[in-house]
Amino acid sequence: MRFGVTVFPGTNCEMDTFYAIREAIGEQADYVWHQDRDLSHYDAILIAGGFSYGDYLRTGAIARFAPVMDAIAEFAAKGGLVLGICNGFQILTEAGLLPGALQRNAHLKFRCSWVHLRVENADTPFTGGCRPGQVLRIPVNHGEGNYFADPDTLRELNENNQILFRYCTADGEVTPEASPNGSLENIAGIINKAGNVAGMMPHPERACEPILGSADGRYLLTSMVNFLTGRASHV
Amino acid sequence: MRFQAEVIVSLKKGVLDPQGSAVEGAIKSLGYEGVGQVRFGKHITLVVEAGSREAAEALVADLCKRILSNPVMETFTFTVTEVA
Amino acid sequence: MRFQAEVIVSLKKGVLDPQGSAVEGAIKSLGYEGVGQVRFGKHITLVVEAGSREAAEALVADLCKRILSNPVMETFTFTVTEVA
Amino acid sequence: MSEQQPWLLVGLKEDEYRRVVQILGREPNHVELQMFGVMWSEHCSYKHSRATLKRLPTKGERVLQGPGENAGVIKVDDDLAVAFKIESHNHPSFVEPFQGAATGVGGILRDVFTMGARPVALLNSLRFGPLDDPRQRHLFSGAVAGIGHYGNCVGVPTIGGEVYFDESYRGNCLVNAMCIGILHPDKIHKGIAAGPGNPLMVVGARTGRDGIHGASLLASAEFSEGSEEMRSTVQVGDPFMGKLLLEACLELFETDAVVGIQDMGAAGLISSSSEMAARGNVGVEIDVRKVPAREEGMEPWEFLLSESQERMLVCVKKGREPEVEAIFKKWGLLSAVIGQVTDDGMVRVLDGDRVVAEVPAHALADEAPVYHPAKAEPAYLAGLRAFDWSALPEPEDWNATLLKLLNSPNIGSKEWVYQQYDQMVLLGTVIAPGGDAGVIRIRSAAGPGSHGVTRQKPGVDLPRPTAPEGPQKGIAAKIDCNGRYVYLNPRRGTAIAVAEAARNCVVTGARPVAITNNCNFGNPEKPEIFWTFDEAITGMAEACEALGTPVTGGNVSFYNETSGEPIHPTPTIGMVAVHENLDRLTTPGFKQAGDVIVLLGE
Ligand SMILES: Nc1ncnc2c1ncn2[C@@H]1O[C@H](COP(=O)(O)OP(=O)(O)O)[C@@H](O)[C@H]1O
Repeated sequence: MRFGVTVFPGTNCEMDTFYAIREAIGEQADYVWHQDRDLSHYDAILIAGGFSYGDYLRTGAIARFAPVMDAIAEFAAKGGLVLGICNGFQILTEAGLLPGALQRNAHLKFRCSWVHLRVENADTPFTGGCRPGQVLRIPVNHGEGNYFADPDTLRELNENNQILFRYCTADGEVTPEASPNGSLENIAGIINKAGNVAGMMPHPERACEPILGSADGRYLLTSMVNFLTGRASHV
Repeated sequence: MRFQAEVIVSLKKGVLDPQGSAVEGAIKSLGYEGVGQVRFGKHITLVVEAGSREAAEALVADLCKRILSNPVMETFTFTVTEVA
Repeated sequence: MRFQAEVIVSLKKGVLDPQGSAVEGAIKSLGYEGVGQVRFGKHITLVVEAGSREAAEALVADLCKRILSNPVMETFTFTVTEVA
Repeated sequence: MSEQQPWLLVGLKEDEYRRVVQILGREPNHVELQMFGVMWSEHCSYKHSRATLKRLPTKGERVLQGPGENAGVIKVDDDLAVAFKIESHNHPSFVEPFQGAATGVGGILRDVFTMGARPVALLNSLRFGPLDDPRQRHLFSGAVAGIGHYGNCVGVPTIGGEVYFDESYRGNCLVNAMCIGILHPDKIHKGIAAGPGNPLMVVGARTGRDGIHGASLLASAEFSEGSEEMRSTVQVGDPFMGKLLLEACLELFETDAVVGIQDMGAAGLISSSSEMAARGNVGVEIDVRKVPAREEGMEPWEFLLSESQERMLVCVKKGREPEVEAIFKKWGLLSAVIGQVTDDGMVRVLDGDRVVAEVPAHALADEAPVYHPAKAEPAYLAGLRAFDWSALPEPEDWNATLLKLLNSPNIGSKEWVYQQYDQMVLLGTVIAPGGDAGVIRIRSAAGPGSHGVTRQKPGVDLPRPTAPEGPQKGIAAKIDCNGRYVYLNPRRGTAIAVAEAARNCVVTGARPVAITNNCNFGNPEKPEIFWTFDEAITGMAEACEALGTPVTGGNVSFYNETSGEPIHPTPTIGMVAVHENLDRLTTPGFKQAGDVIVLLGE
């Protein structure tokens, strides 16, 4: 299995994401430069976190014009798995590959801390290894993670089961206090209608080893691997 | 011809403005009365070269749509003025 | 009386605007030609209650100085319009 | 500028000016005078502190680079070294806390990565007046946001720090930032120019008029009044460009094209070029017209003194310029050849064809006067010693007193601060802020979360990762100083700061190996202030000798006073410790009911 990890100017979690794939789940990975257009080597693309283009204008607003984003749109259109983490999520919404937008945190401050996530849909390529309702402990690290969508979009997301994770308490309760950023309905991650493009604000790559505080992030990466292996074996 | 463009990008109605609310709160806590509905947007200035005013306006409109604003939550207005 | 105020806060001349430069670079790399001097400022709208236009203007000027702008790096301008 | 005495215009004293004339054998011209003004300023020349700082122990088995370079370097083992340094940005932060603190972090990051190291951790030390004052809250929240803005964007975790609030900092806050980087011990880069004919290149951001008429240069007659009004001297940090510069420089170091490199921070081009020339015992010739400018109509002296951020001066092997250009271009950055190394020991500045300045490099970099200011014990100390402790009443309600203490911002949780900092990026943080020292694990000299693989061909399988041989190593670090203790007893108070930093590191299981320090004091020309500084250095030297932690560098920030009121003397200690085996990492907090609790020490 081979993952492509994107690098835009200002990306700063690419080494971590690369490391998590290589060391924590033992799969292959490459860095994909923002000018690259060839994604033919990859089974899945991870859009790594950071501050692409310094977060200037709006988070993700400039990165979405990079050549690699055209390639990613094509890759996704063909059913390829794409996961945007943090800034990756922001880029995917700017690019229109995921609905909604990420606004500044309601408290206006950057927030780096551990949070709990409730798995809302365990029937996706990204969460197949989780139990529905399972609570994961994974850190967030962002200034603009406050998910926004208009009421119609929000309804659709709910109806189609497109909400992957909500911020919750350690017991799995979705309360306003459990949200680190004021996100609508505590949304922490979503998936597109087709079920192959996902975005999330928390950083699973930071939670792949007990020494770093949690290994729950592995659920996501191994779910992706299992899904891809399953699919490969069907071909 | 050179034009000075002034773009204003505002949050759509109905989109919460945390910064606006925070500043409104700060204003009130300083004892100012009768101040409300504080909302923050962006003010962007740029210089464009174009063959005519129409061309300049078309260019700026295009920039606003494609780059300077996000249609999910923002709207924009702009003016274009010729400069020497 | 109620007034709608529109405030524009801009960076002083000579203050580096990294955001402006980065956006200008992005615009250029998208193939737009003849676009330059991109600079970012804030556009703030608010509603104030005051006994007269003069009082409203004085209030807004005060808010601009004390809260809405950072005098070390920024300047401001504003307009005030009566609303029904 | 004719009315005033020339030296006053650039903040020199009359006899300093005479000395310049003596060195040159003539009167300096306007540009040369400006150059001496900044290079002989306290900030660049350490003229009041140099002699005293000599007392600090700077040698040790592990010291690969002591004071005098952009950062100190300590050896961990044959494959791993640690570069680290602390730097103050007190005055800029008092004027504009967000940008002041942000550019402080940017500067210390550059100091560390110019050494060839990848920055892997940041710490900071902050001091403000009491928080019931809105201005102090503005400074405090602005500085914290600014530190986060820069460090978070560049992607270096903040693993610790300290915050104190005290009356003495009301008119003069302190913002000190420390950075730790890792590198291979054989691949240290220095700020040196060598090899006549080798080109000098400016890389990174364009040069503007930022920060030029700060400090000693306010009195320049070059600006009309109107332009002064509208112009701000605040330096704005661009962490995005800082990140690109970092990656581009590290990529450049992977080639062997670099002879020497230095950050262009304070006093920009003039300090970097003259210091590089002086260290290499060579001369340099630079043409200011070749420096990429951000504004039109800049004067030669403005190019030389500009403090525009995110720039580096690099001395490159002749013929390798295209390689350097290609790397910076890839990262979207400018690079320009602005001159070359010469063999005559002079710093020669050209404006096109015209020579506008020509002075010996050593005169600028090394020959500033060294002062031995008068010392006198401050009168307040006698009063303090006479204080009768037994006259203090015992609290009536110990519980209430405890709650009151816990409620004090100096003792309460600092979570509000460090939640605004990325504490985890690079996947190294094994003890984050909230404990004692911060601890990061180190896997290789290329970064905690890396295998040394930066970029490889797409589609090529790598061997399965193998666990590194031997126990997993780590670096612990902490910043400490209790200014009140130093105020009460400068010598012991400073020794206590060293000991506290050491204890904080030791409790994680790490062995302290070296310190960097940031001496924040008032005006050294006052005998009382200089006495406290002198005593503090003695205390620091004693403690460092006792603990075997040499001083590999630091920073002196004098003149921290407002209207004659100095801050508490605050010699901040930044300590680095080596953890030999993270299987034995000890973390704070009680673990299990029934565990035995032991109190160690007196
Ligand atoms: N400015 C800061 N930046 C990052 N971490 C900080 C800062 N101030 C305090 N901390 C962290 O908060 C924790 C508690 O700090 P402090 O109360 O000063 O503890 P101590 O008294 O043990 O030094 C430490 O882990 C420290 O590193």
